[in-house]
This record gives sequence, structure tokens and C-alpha cells, in this order.
Amino acid sequence: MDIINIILVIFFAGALITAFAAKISSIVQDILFIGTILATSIIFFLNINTNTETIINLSHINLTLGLTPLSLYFAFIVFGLAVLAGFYAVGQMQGKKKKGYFYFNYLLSIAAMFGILVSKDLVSFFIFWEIMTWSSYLLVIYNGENVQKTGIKYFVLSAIGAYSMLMAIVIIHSLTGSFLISDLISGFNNMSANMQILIPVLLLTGFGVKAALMPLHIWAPDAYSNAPMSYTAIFSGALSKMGIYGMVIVFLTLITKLPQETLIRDIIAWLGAITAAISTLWAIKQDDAKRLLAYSSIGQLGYIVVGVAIGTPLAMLAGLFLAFMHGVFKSTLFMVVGAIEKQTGTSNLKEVTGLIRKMPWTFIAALISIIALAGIPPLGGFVGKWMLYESLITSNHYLLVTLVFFSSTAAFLYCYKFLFGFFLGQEEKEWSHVKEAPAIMVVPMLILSLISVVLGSFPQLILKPINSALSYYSLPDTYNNLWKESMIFNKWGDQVALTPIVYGVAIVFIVFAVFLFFKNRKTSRYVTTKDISTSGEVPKEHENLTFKENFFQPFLRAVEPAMKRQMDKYMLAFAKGLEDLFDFTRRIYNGNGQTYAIYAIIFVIILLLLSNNLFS
Amino acid sequence: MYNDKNKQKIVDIIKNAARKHSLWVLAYGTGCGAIEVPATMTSRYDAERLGVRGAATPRQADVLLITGYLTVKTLKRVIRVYEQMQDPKYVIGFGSCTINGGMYFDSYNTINQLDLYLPVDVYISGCMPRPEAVLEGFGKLQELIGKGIANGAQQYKENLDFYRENQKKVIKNWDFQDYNW
Amino acid sequence: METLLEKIKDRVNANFDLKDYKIYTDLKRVDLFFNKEHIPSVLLYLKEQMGFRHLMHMSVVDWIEEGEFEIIFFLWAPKEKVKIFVKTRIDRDNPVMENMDNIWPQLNTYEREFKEMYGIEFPGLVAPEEFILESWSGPPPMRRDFETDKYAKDNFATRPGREDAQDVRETIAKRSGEDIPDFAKKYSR
Amino acid sequence: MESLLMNILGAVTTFLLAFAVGMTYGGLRRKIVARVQNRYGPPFYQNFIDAFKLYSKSTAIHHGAMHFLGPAFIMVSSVVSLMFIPVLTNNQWFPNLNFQGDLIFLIYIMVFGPLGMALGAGQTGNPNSAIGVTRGLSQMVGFEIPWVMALIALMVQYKTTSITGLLDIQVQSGHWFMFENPFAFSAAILASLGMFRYSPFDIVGAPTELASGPMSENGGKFLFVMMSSGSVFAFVKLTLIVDLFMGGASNLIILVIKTFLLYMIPVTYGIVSPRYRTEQSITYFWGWPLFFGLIAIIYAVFF
Amino acid sequence: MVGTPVLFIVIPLLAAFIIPLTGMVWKNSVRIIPGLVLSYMLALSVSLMWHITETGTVVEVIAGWKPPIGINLVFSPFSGFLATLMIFLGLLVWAYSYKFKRNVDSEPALKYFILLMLLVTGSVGIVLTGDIFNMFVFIEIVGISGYGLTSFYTRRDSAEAAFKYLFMGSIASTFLLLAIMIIYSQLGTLNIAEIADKMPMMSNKLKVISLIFFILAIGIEAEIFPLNGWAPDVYTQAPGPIGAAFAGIVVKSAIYASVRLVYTMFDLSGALDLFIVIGLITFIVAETTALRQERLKRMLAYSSIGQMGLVMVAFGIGTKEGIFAALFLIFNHAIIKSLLFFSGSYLVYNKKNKFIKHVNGMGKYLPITSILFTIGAFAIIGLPPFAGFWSKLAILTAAADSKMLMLIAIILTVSILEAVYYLRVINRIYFFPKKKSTEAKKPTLNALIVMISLGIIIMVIGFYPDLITGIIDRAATDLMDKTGYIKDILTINN
Repeated sequence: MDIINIILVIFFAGALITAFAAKISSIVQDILFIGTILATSIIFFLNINTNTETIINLSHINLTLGLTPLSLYFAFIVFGLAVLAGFYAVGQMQGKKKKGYFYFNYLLSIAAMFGILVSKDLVSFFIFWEIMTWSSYLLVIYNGENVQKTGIKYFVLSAIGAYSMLMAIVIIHSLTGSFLISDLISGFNNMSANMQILIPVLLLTGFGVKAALMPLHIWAPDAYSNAPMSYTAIFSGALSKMGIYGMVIVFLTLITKLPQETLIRDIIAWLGAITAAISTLWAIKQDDAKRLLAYSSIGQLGYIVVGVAIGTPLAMLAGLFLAFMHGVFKSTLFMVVGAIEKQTGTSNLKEVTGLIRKMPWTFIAALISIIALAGIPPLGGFVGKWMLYESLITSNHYLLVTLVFFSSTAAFLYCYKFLFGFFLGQEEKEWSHVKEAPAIMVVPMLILSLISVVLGSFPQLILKPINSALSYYSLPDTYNNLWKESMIFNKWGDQVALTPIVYGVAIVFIVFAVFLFFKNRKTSRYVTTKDISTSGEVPKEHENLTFKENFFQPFLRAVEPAMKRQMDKYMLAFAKGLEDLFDFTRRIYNGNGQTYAIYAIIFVIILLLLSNNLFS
Repeated sequence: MYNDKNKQKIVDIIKNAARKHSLWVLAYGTGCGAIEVPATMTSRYDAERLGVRGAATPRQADVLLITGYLTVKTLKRVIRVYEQMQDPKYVIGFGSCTINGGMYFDSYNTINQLDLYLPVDVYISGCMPRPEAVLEGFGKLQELIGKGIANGAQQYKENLDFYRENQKKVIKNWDFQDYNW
Repeated sequence: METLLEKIKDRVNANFDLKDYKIYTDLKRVDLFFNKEHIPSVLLYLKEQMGFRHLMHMSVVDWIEEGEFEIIFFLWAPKEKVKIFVKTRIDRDNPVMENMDNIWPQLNTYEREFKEMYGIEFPGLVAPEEFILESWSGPPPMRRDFETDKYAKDNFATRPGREDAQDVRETIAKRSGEDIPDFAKKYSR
Repeated sequence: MESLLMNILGAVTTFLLAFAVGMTYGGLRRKIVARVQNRYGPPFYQNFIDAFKLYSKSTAIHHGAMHFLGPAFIMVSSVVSLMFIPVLTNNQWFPNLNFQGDLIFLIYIMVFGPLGMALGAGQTGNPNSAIGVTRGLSQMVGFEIPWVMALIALMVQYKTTSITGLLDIQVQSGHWFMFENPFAFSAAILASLGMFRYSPFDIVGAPTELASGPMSENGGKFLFVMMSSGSVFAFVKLTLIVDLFMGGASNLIILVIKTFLLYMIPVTYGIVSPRYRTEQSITYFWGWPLFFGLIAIIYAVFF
Repeated sequence: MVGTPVLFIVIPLLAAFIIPLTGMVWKNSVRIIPGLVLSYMLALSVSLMWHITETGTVVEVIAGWKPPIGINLVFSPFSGFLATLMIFLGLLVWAYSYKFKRNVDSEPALKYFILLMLLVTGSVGIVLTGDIFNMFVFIEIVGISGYGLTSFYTRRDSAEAAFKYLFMGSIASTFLLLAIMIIYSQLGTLNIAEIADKMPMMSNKLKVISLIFFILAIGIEAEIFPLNGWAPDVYTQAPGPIGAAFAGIVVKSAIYASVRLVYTMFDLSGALDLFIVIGLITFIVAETTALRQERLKRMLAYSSIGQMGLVMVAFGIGTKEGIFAALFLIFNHAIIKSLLFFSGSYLVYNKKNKFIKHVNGMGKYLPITSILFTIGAFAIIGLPPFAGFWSKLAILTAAADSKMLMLIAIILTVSILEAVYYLRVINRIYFFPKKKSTEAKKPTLNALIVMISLGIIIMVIGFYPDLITGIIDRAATDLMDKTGYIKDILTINN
């Protein structure tokens, strides 16, 4: 049996066994869960091979499974996050209900993601895509009754995406006679002009839903914020990347062959940039950390889409690098929220304050991830952002780069809101009992934040696989062209050398930290946050001095016009209108026998009247 | 002859020279004296040319300027503000109310003598003192700093029990944290 | 104007047990005297029925000689531009007045002040903390029998050198040639 | 080894120069403001005295680790961005790291400081600090847009994103970019008004309203570090604009003249302007400056 | 030769008449004998299916009269497949309702099983017969047993539903008879094969009219829009398992009849397009109506109608792939909808109105039933890796191969609605709190076994569709082969 089959079988069997192990013991369940993930990951990482190909023969359809360099790269993300978030999930799910349900769907969606990545034909791609959709759907509605709307929204949009993909798939089959992706690529040139437009558009719609692209993104904030946080880490970190994965393939193989190439690229890139800008504004407005991060995820995915859509070698590198980085830091942040929610019982930024001394390790993870998210050097996020900007500037997208830059700068606001809301500010008595999260939750976060630090100075660890993945899809080899060891170039030959930057930042930082910290450490003493200069007033214990209400009100007031229109509302109104229409069709069946008889007569009469036209 | 003691002295002289010309004032605007401070700071009298400058919070300030009578309620806040200031710090009592109660000598809720509660470095007399007098007071403070004898903070630190006793005598609901050093 | 004020008086009189009244035409003002227990209903009536929407002020006068506190509510009708002073007297030794901050919320502030300064009790008054006098232990300071000088001397150390201070009242009395009233002699030095 | 030592020495020299120049400019500004207000004003070296006094003050209390690290973050931002700017056109004295990064990097490292300061201010727990921070960050989003547009216009026009590259083009051709693309220059200058945070954009640390905002809990050495970082940063900004738009400077005297002239723009604009509210300043930056930025890009693309 | 097709008719009919007699002797025989008969029939049909793979179509001549004069029964791969499926479903319905009304006296159970037997007999007869008048008779048998089952609970509502059904059914019979008369008057024969052979002789006008009458008559049974008004009421009022029987057996036989008409008898070119149009309208209207239903069984009924519309669309595509997809969908729909009816009737067991909201929180009390319902719902939505996905893929592929892009778009759009209303139910099952007044009824053992075996079939087909695709493929080939059919019947001389 082939490695890929073994991994899939282990996943499915593990999911089933884990789900039913609840009868035995909760710990056995945990062990089985972790065991399944670890076993599959170890098998995967020990047997990485892009040459093998498995074919499952069904009489009329052949399912072909195998790894390509690109899917290998995404599989890194999936498995890495799956292992870390898996350990975290064990910690987070302690003492919660419906554990078996959670584990089952978690494993199933990981398996489905892996399946998507190893699919070399469109049918198995679609099968795994749908398994991923419904397993994640079941986790989105994990929290019960009040998330039904969210669940339906997610599922309907996923269905729209999936079905447009399905339509593309059957069209492709009718045109090329095969479901293989390679046949699609080779046969694309021979298709008619209409089909050449239709197929990429349908596919992009399908992938755009998962990548939360502009008009299709309305499910994302609710879905991300309502799933359990240990799953949202995967959801936002890895699952959304499946959309990116599909987009990369479409852009690399199909769009390049079109005469309207630039137009489509520009449209998608602009959609991505607008997504990024708008969702950043909405993220600033949120008071719930989960929703904040959810909107932030949409924004970050917008950048990735911009990079992928522009499609120059540097932009592709940027998009894929950002995809990895986003997986790393955003899942860390979701884990941070999950840890805080577990310890305090709420994730509302207005309620929780001053946890920095209570949960220092969580804070460190959050700080590093936030810096990476904001794209500040010397962490990994900067590298991706730099490449994105340079590629946009050198490929003549000046207004686009301004828009992207705007959303990236505005992202600072919610970054700060997140850190300040949870960790900084007044230390309230209400949270004085809070302890650091258990080690099984903290260690994955710290490992992930370490990865963002390392990638800041050694991005070649990731850029090399990306390069090989892109050259597999016949993009030029950029090894010496655009980047070298710790040094990135743009098209015009300008460069950023990362190592001296890291050293410089580190040296200056250490010098001044030492100057401030060690010089004053002995003479100064810690005082609580109640001891502040409030015009001499002594704050009472119960008085809440933290500034939380209307946190960025002035800014929001300035950008109000951009936030007036909500896609969500339009879509809901549309759905409402449809329901009313359906209510009208329901009235056709009025329960009256005579009416039905009249229908029958009318039916006959219409057929008779039309018989000349019908049966010519 | 270079030795540790001399070195300390030289450093002190330099430090004092700097402190003397850079007085950041936290004007605690109680009573009617608050109206004299803007006049002192702005164009007519321009205290900034002496290095006197307003500070926004006690953490940044050097000089605590108490501009008038202090009720018991205000005194509590003033003590807290003083204790939040960082060394070196100085107190200027401003107007006769801080000296002996002034026209509020028999009020039921006003302290009469500031130096029982806070170590005052310089008093400026008058009801109210004109900006010229205020500038003169700053000049006096600078002189004292230059000589190294404006050591009110030191005095407060050493005689903390004395001050605490006096403060607690008038402030009945004593709920302070410890002194900040 | 006279008629308007009269009308106001008559209307109140028709509804309530008016003890006494006074009309100041030039000031556009009516003073109405009531017993203590009528006050809430009178105020409510004036506010809701007669357009005296605005409570300008509430005041207390210490009539130490008569052993009473006089409580005065200053009302203002924005439409007619007329003032009404509603007055009542309460016992000085047992000063209790009804809490009326549900009629005008701002009465809460006044009541807190009078509670501290005169020691008048307002049953049911919700006061989060001390208003002006933090941790005050002495008698209410605004009563006329409160000896402020003595209190200050006892509580606040005085710098030597104020002994020669003149009694202001005696000086004034000498200058204008009138006698100091008997009750005031007790407090003059 | 020797070259490394020389590099470190050069870096320290650059830092000291920036510190001295920035401090002096700050003092001069106070003097100028005083003269405009018909005052005598403090001596121009007053800032040095203040800085030294702040340094000599004790730091008896702190509010936790971020309280210490916040000022360090700001200093990183200032010093590292100083390292990446060519101070003089011939790089004998101040080589630093000019060739290692480029404009995009510089933009990002320049916003590093405010975020660090925000973190430091956040841990103090003072509500005024947080309010000030939100205003500061909001304003930053405001002025970054025209600023970036101006820079993009330059990059597009001259097909390079490197600061040294842009500088070299100016030196070789002898034309200053402020005449080549005046719109970009206008946008950059207007945006730089916001960067200096002088009036009318000083609501961030409004002393009477917010008790100096983010800095309200920082005294003594914290304030000293912030103050010197601000001075260095002022020098960085001025030098950067000189490098980008005014052909750089071949020696220190020219540098001082050019930067001082530039510095007079925000100073004089500030003296005569009342204070803007946050959303007013944001909309200000998204008005004419943004328009100039757009024009600059269009100009750069089509001409 | 293992057995002859005539046994499919004779044995159940005999059984239906014997049951009351044996029931007097031994009460439980009423329940057991139908099961034995159906099992025997299943074994027979499977062996026949096996047989015809080697020898080709089996044609049974009744009473020695050879076609075209005599009545004949045809067991071809196509009709055999459908017959097997129906018998299998009949067996499942029997097993599911084995304990039906056990605690009451045997009278209702007797009626029930007799009518069930008649229903199965009639449906199998429709599929197997080669004679249109015979087909008419069987349709009437199905209809009469259907009316009886509908009014099984002697309530006002069920009586009304049965009357509606009867009303429409009589319209259907009238028109069917008219159509048969027209054909007989023109061609002088009732044998399908001979009609097909002689059809070019008939004038076009009459051809069209008779076809329209046929479509009307059979369309009423096949629940096509707008002739399906009776169906939801019947589904709602009939006993729970009978819903599955209607969806799985009766409607399938009607579909068979209409397909046989269009593919074999008539050579009109526009008929297939008509199929697509009618099927599509039925599909859209039924699914949108289902979205707004408040009762579970009505919702399932409309969903069933919608699926039938989809089957007609697939037949209307007209290519072999289309027929393959349609048959695949028939198979999937039969097992999935049966599972949904079976499990759904337990989810709302003790409630009179059977509102959807009554399933709230059942996931906790009836875990296995809920999971099976979920599997069924996911399968019928067409989510992989369940069985429904493959048939959906097959239909879409067939449509794409025929370049019907709009058709694909419409089918997929409407499928989203289908997903929505099934998910609403699933969410209620798992995530809403149970109302206190609702009582969960545990399924009986035999019902549980039936449901689990259906669930397993769905999963197995989902993971390995090859189990069934071979048979379906042969059936599809058989249907396409019109001349083969005529030859098989008319040249039977042995």
C-alpha cells in the first residue's frame, strides 16, 4: 500500500476510533487523537516523496493521488499546524463536552486537507474539498444553538463555491475527457475562448470562498470566531490556505494562457486589496478578540490573494511566504485567545485586562506574533510584506500598493488593540485569580512564535521549497535572481539584507534594554497599575480605569463612509427576498383537490397548445 | 586629588547645575493662586527663560507648586502627588494660605501650615503673590539647588514618621500605598 | 403680572393646604409656605401640572432662635418666566426631610450636601460616598452653633503669630455704631 | 575585524551627531516659538540641560517589563532607521548600513517606534496613555498614506527603491527631486508635518488634556530615552527628506543648512496653527496631501 | 432457468389473499408470510439478474399466447434492475414495520400487510409487463392499495388526503385509458414492442395527443409538476414506512412507465426536451417549496418530488450517460430517502403534527437514529464521500457532455437550497435544546437493523461506487437499445 493511502486510512480510522473512544476514557481519547496526528505526521515527514503516484481505480473514474512540490509546501503548513494545534487542542478541550465530536471532525478535516493537497485529479480534489467543508462546518456550529445562522451562512457560501467548482469540473471533463489536473493544463489551450474564461472564473469562485475573497467573505468573521479556538487556528491558518493553493494553481497554469490575463489578474488583485482594506477597518471596530482576529485573517488573506494574483515571481514568492507566515502567526494568536478564554472565561477585549503578569508566556507569544502580523522587521512578517510591496511597485501597481499599504498600516491599530485589551492596561481585581495556561497549550504557541522569529532572518528555509514548487509549474527559477541566503532582491536589483538588520536591531535593542532595565532594576520597585498619576486621586479597588470604550473612535469616525455599506446586509436581504419568493411558490400547493385538478387540465391544455412547437 | 568623595562632589555640582536650570513644575492649582501661574509662564514674565516649564504629570515633574489654601480633602491628593514624584523633588508653598492659613485661618476644613505635612523648600508670601514674587521664589529655589541645600525630599524621607503623624492627624481615612522609594 | 401670580397662588391654594404666601410683583415671584408633609406633592404638582419644570436651587436656612431649619426650593417656569419659592420648616433637633430626588435627579446632590453640612436626614437617599467632607467626625459645620474657630484650633496646628488678629464683628459693630445682637455675642471673641 | 570596529565607531559617531543636531534643533524650536510669542525664551541648549536632568533623576518605580522595553523599542526604531540613511553623499565617515535596506524597509522600521511606545504606555495602566496611543496610531495611519504615495512616486519615476540609488541619481544629474517631482515633495512635506507631531497635530500628547498622553507615566530615564530618541528621529526624518528630495549633502554644513531649512516648515506651520482633533487631522491628511500624492504618482507614471 | 418472471406477480398476489386465512389460524403469520414472500422474490430476482447477464433478456409468455397477441413479462437488465430494487425496498419496508401495530389487535396489521403486498406487486408488475393495458391494470392496483394505505389511520386528514389521491388517480386512469384507446384504434395492438415497431404508421397528430395523455396520466403517479398536489398530503398522512414505499417503489414504477413510453414506444424528438423542462420545473418548485415547510414529512415529500424531477431531467438528457446517471440517482434516492423516512419518523415519533421543531435536541436521546438521519441528509445533498455525490456527479457530467451548461448551473443552484433545508433539521437535531414535552421513542430492533444496513449501504456505495455502477451501466445500455427490445419480444418463438 502506498504512503498516501496509509496516511489517509490512519486518519479516517483514527477519527472513527477517537470518536467512539469516549466510552472508554477521556485520556485514551486524547492519546488516540494525538497519536493519530503524530503517526500521520511522522509517516509524512519521513517519507516525503514527490514522485509517487497512487491510482484508485473506479470503473468510470480514476482517482489519482500524488504529491507535487507545491502541495508539499502546503502540506508542511497543514501538518505542522495540525501537530501543534493538536497538542494545544488536547489542553483546551480538557473538561469540555462533545470531545469525541471535536476530535472526529478535527482529524477528518486535517485528512481532507491532506487529501486535497495530494489530489492530482479534480474528482478526488472535490471529494476531499467537500469533506473538509462539512467537517469544518460541524466544528463551526460546535457552540450550539445561537450559531445556526453562522453555520448556515458558512455552508451556503461554501456550497456556492463548491458547486461552481463542480460545474467547472464537469465542464472540464466534457471538454478534455479526463479529470486529471495535468490534462486540464495541457488541454486548456485547445478550448474555446468562452470556456477559457468560464473555467478559471468558476474555479476562482470556488477557491475565493475558502480564501474569503471580497464578495464571498461574509461567512468568515462569524465562522472563525465561533469555532473552538484550537480549531480556528487550523481553520484560519491552514484551511483557508486551501483556497490559496487552488488559486495558485489556477493563476500559474490557466490564467497565464489567456489573452485577458492582465485584466483578470488586476480584478482579483483589487478584490484582494479591497478585502484587506475593508476587513482591516472592521477588525479595528471589533470588541471581541475572536472577531477581531477573524477580520484580521480575512485581511491577511487579502494580501496573499494580491500576491498570488499579481503573479510575478516575486509576488508569488511573497504570497506563498505570507501564506506560511499567516498560518504561523494567526494560529498563534487564535491559540492565545483560546488560552485566555479558557483561563478567564471570556474573550471580550473590553472585559479582560492586565494579564501580562498573570500569563507572561502567552504574552510573549502574542507579542511576537503581533509584531510578525504587523510586518515589522526583523520578524518573518516583514519579509513577506517587503516582497509584496516590491513586487507591486516593480510591476506597476501603484494605487494597489497604496491601498495595501493603507490596510497594513491600519492593521497596527487592531494589533495594538489586541495586545492592550488583553495584556496591558489596568490590572483588575476580577482577574487576579488568573493563572498561566497549562504547558501543553503554551508550548505550541511558543514554538510557533519561535518560527516567526527564525523566519525573519532565515527566510530561505521557506523560500527554497516555494521556489522549487513554483518552478515545478514552469515559473522561472528565482534562486539567484530574486533572493540569496538571507538577502532578497527586487526586479530592479534593489535589495534587503536581513542578517545585518537583525543584528542591528538586536544590538540596539539589547543596549537600551540593558541601559533601562539593568541599571534601574535594583533601585526601582514594581508598583501596581493602581499607582498612577490620576491627579492625586487614589483609585478604588472596584473602580475600572481602563480605557476600553470606543477605542479607536476618532479613526473610525474618519473612515466612517467606507464602512457604511456592508456586504453581509446585502446578502442577507437577498436571501430574505428569495425566501419570500419561495413562500410564494409554496402557495402553489394550496391543499385543494379541485385546484390540483385544474392544474392537470391546464397542463394538458398547455401541452396541446404547444405541441406543434414541441414535437416538430 | 582624585578620590571617590571628590568625584561624587563634582558629579553633584554638575547635576545640581543641570537641575537648577531645568525646573519642571507641576502646578497644583488649589485656591486663587492658580490664576497667577499662567501669567508667570506666558509672554509677560516668561518663566521658561529660567528653564521653568510646566510638566503634565507628577512622574515628570521636579517642583510641586501649591498655589493656595489646602482643604483636608485636597491635602490628601497633594500628598499622593508629592509621593508619586521622582527624586529629586522640591515643594514651593505659594501665598500666605500655605504659610499660616491666611484668610482661612479659622476654617473648619483647611490646614493652616503646609510645612507640617510636606517639606516645603521655598515659601512665597503674599495674598496673592504677584508673578514677580513667583519668579523671585523660583530664583531662590534655584539658588538653593545650586548650593545643594534644597533637600526637602531628603528631609521628608528622614522624618517620615513626623510627617505621617501630622498627616494622619488631619486625614482620617488613610488609605495610601507605601511611599514610592 | 399681579393677576398671574395671584392665579398661581389661588390654583395652588385650591389644591393644597397653603399655610401662608407672599407675592413680589417686581421680582415676578411667589413665596408659598407649606407644612413639611405637603412638600413632595406640591413640588410634583408644580412640576407636572403648572409648568415649573426647572429646579433652580435648594437651600437651607438655620433659624437657630426658633429651633427650626427652613428648607427652600427655588422653582422656575420657563414659559411664564415666573419664580416660585416653596418653603417649609422642619424641627432643628430632629431634622428629617423626605428624599425627593425622584422628582428632580439633581436634588440628590443638594441633599447630599445638606446631609453633610446641616446634618439633615433624608431617608432613602442614595449616596455613593462622602460628598465634600471626607471622613468628617465633628458636628455639621454649617449649623450656626458650630464653633469653627475652636474646631480649627483643635484640629489644625496654627503657626504662632496670629494671636493679634482682631474680631471682625466687633470692628464692624464699632464702626457702624450698632449693637451686636445677643445671640451673636456668644460667638464673638 | 578592523573594519567592523570602524563600522561600530562610525555608527556611534552618527548616533552622537544625530543626537546633538536633533537636540539643538529642538532647543532652537523652543527659542523660536518663544520669540514668536513675544517671549525671551530658553537658551538653545536648554534641551541638553533638560535631558541631562532627566537622566540624573531617579527611577524609583516601574510598572513591569514592557514599561522598560517600550522606550527601548522606540530607540531601536530611531537608531536603526538612522543606520539605514545615508547622512552624507560621500560615505567615508558615516558608512553604516546604507546599502542593506531600502525605502520600504525604512517605512516599516519607522513605525516600529510608535508601536513600542504604545506597548510601554499600555502597561502603565494609565488611561490617558492609552487614549494618547489610540490617537497617535490613528494619526499615523493618516499621514503614512500621502508619505508612502510620495515615496512610491519617486520609486516609480526613477525605477529604484533604494535610498542610495535615488541619492546617486540626484548627485549625478544635479537635479533635485523636489523640482523634478514637486507634487511628491509637497505630499512628503505635508505628511512630515504629522510625523513631527508639532501643533496642529499634537493632540497625541496634549499636556493639559491627556497629561502628555503616552508619556504620562514615564519620568526620569524613561523620558530621557524617549526624548533623545525623538531628537534622533527628527534628524532621521529631516535627513531622509534631504536625501530624497534635496540632493543630499556633501558635507555637514550643507546638511545642517538644508535640514534646518526643512525643519523650519513644521515649526512655523505649528506656531501659527491651533490644534486639530484626531479625525480632523486624519481627514486633513487625506485631503490635499493625498491629492498631491496621487498627482505625484500620475506625474511620475506619465511624464 | 431458475424461475420465471410470472412468479413475481403470482406469488405476492396469492400471498395477499392467503394472509387473511392463515391469520385466523396463527396471528403472527400475518407478519411473517409477507417477509418470506418478499425474501423469496428478492432471491428470485437476484438469481434472474445473474441469469440474464449470461443469456440476455428473459421474456415470459403468459398462457401460451405469443406476443403481440398475448400478455408477456419482460425481465431485461433495465426492468430487472428496477424490479430488484423495488423488491429489496419492499423487503426493507416490511422489516422496518415488522412490529407495526403489534400491541393492537391484528386487524390493522392485516390490512397493512395486504395492502403493502399489493403495492409491491403492482409496482413490480408495471415494470415487468410488456403490454400497455396490463400496465394500466397494474397502475390501478397500485393506486387502489395506495388509497387504502393513505387512509389507513382513519382520521379526517388522512381521509382527505386519500380522497385527493383518489381524485387525481381517477383523472389519471381516464386519460390513460383514452391514450390506450387512441393507440389501439390506430395500431390495433397493445403490445409495447409492436406499438414501437408500428409507431411510424401513426399520424403525427394522434401520436402527440396520445403521448400527452400518457404523460398526464403517468405524470400524476410520477409526481411531476403541476400534477403532484396530492403527493405531500399522502406522504404526510400515510404511515411512516409507507412514505418510503411511495418514494422508493411507486414513483419509480411510474418513472419507468414514462421512460418506457418515451424511449421505446414513441419516436417523437421533442419528448426528451419536454422531459428536461418538466423535470427542471418540478425540481425547482419542489425544492423551493420544501425550503419553506414546517413539517418534517412534508419536507421530505417535497424533497422526494424534487429528486424525481432531477431523475426526469437526467433521462431527458437522452445520452447513455444521462440514463446511467438517472438510474444511479434512482438507486441512490431509493435507499437514501427510505433511510430519511425511516429515521425521520422516529425523530418526530410521538407528535401529531410532526413539525420540524420537534426534532430539537434528539441527537442526545436518539444518537444512532440521528447519525443515520445525518448521513442520509448529507448523502442526499450530495456531499462526498456519501453515495449521493456520485449520482450528482454523474448527472452533471452527462449534462456537461451534452453541453447543457445552463442546466448544470440551475441544478447546482437549487442544490444549495436543498442543503439549506436539510442542514436546518440537522442543526436542530444536534444543537437545539430538547423541549420538555417531547418524548424520545427508541427505535425497535428490526427498524434499527434496517436503518443501519441502509446507512452502511450508503457509506459503502459512497466509498466504492463500483459495486453498483456495473449493473446500472448494463441497464442503461439496455434501455438505449430500442431495436433489441422489439426484436427480443416479437421474435420469441420458442
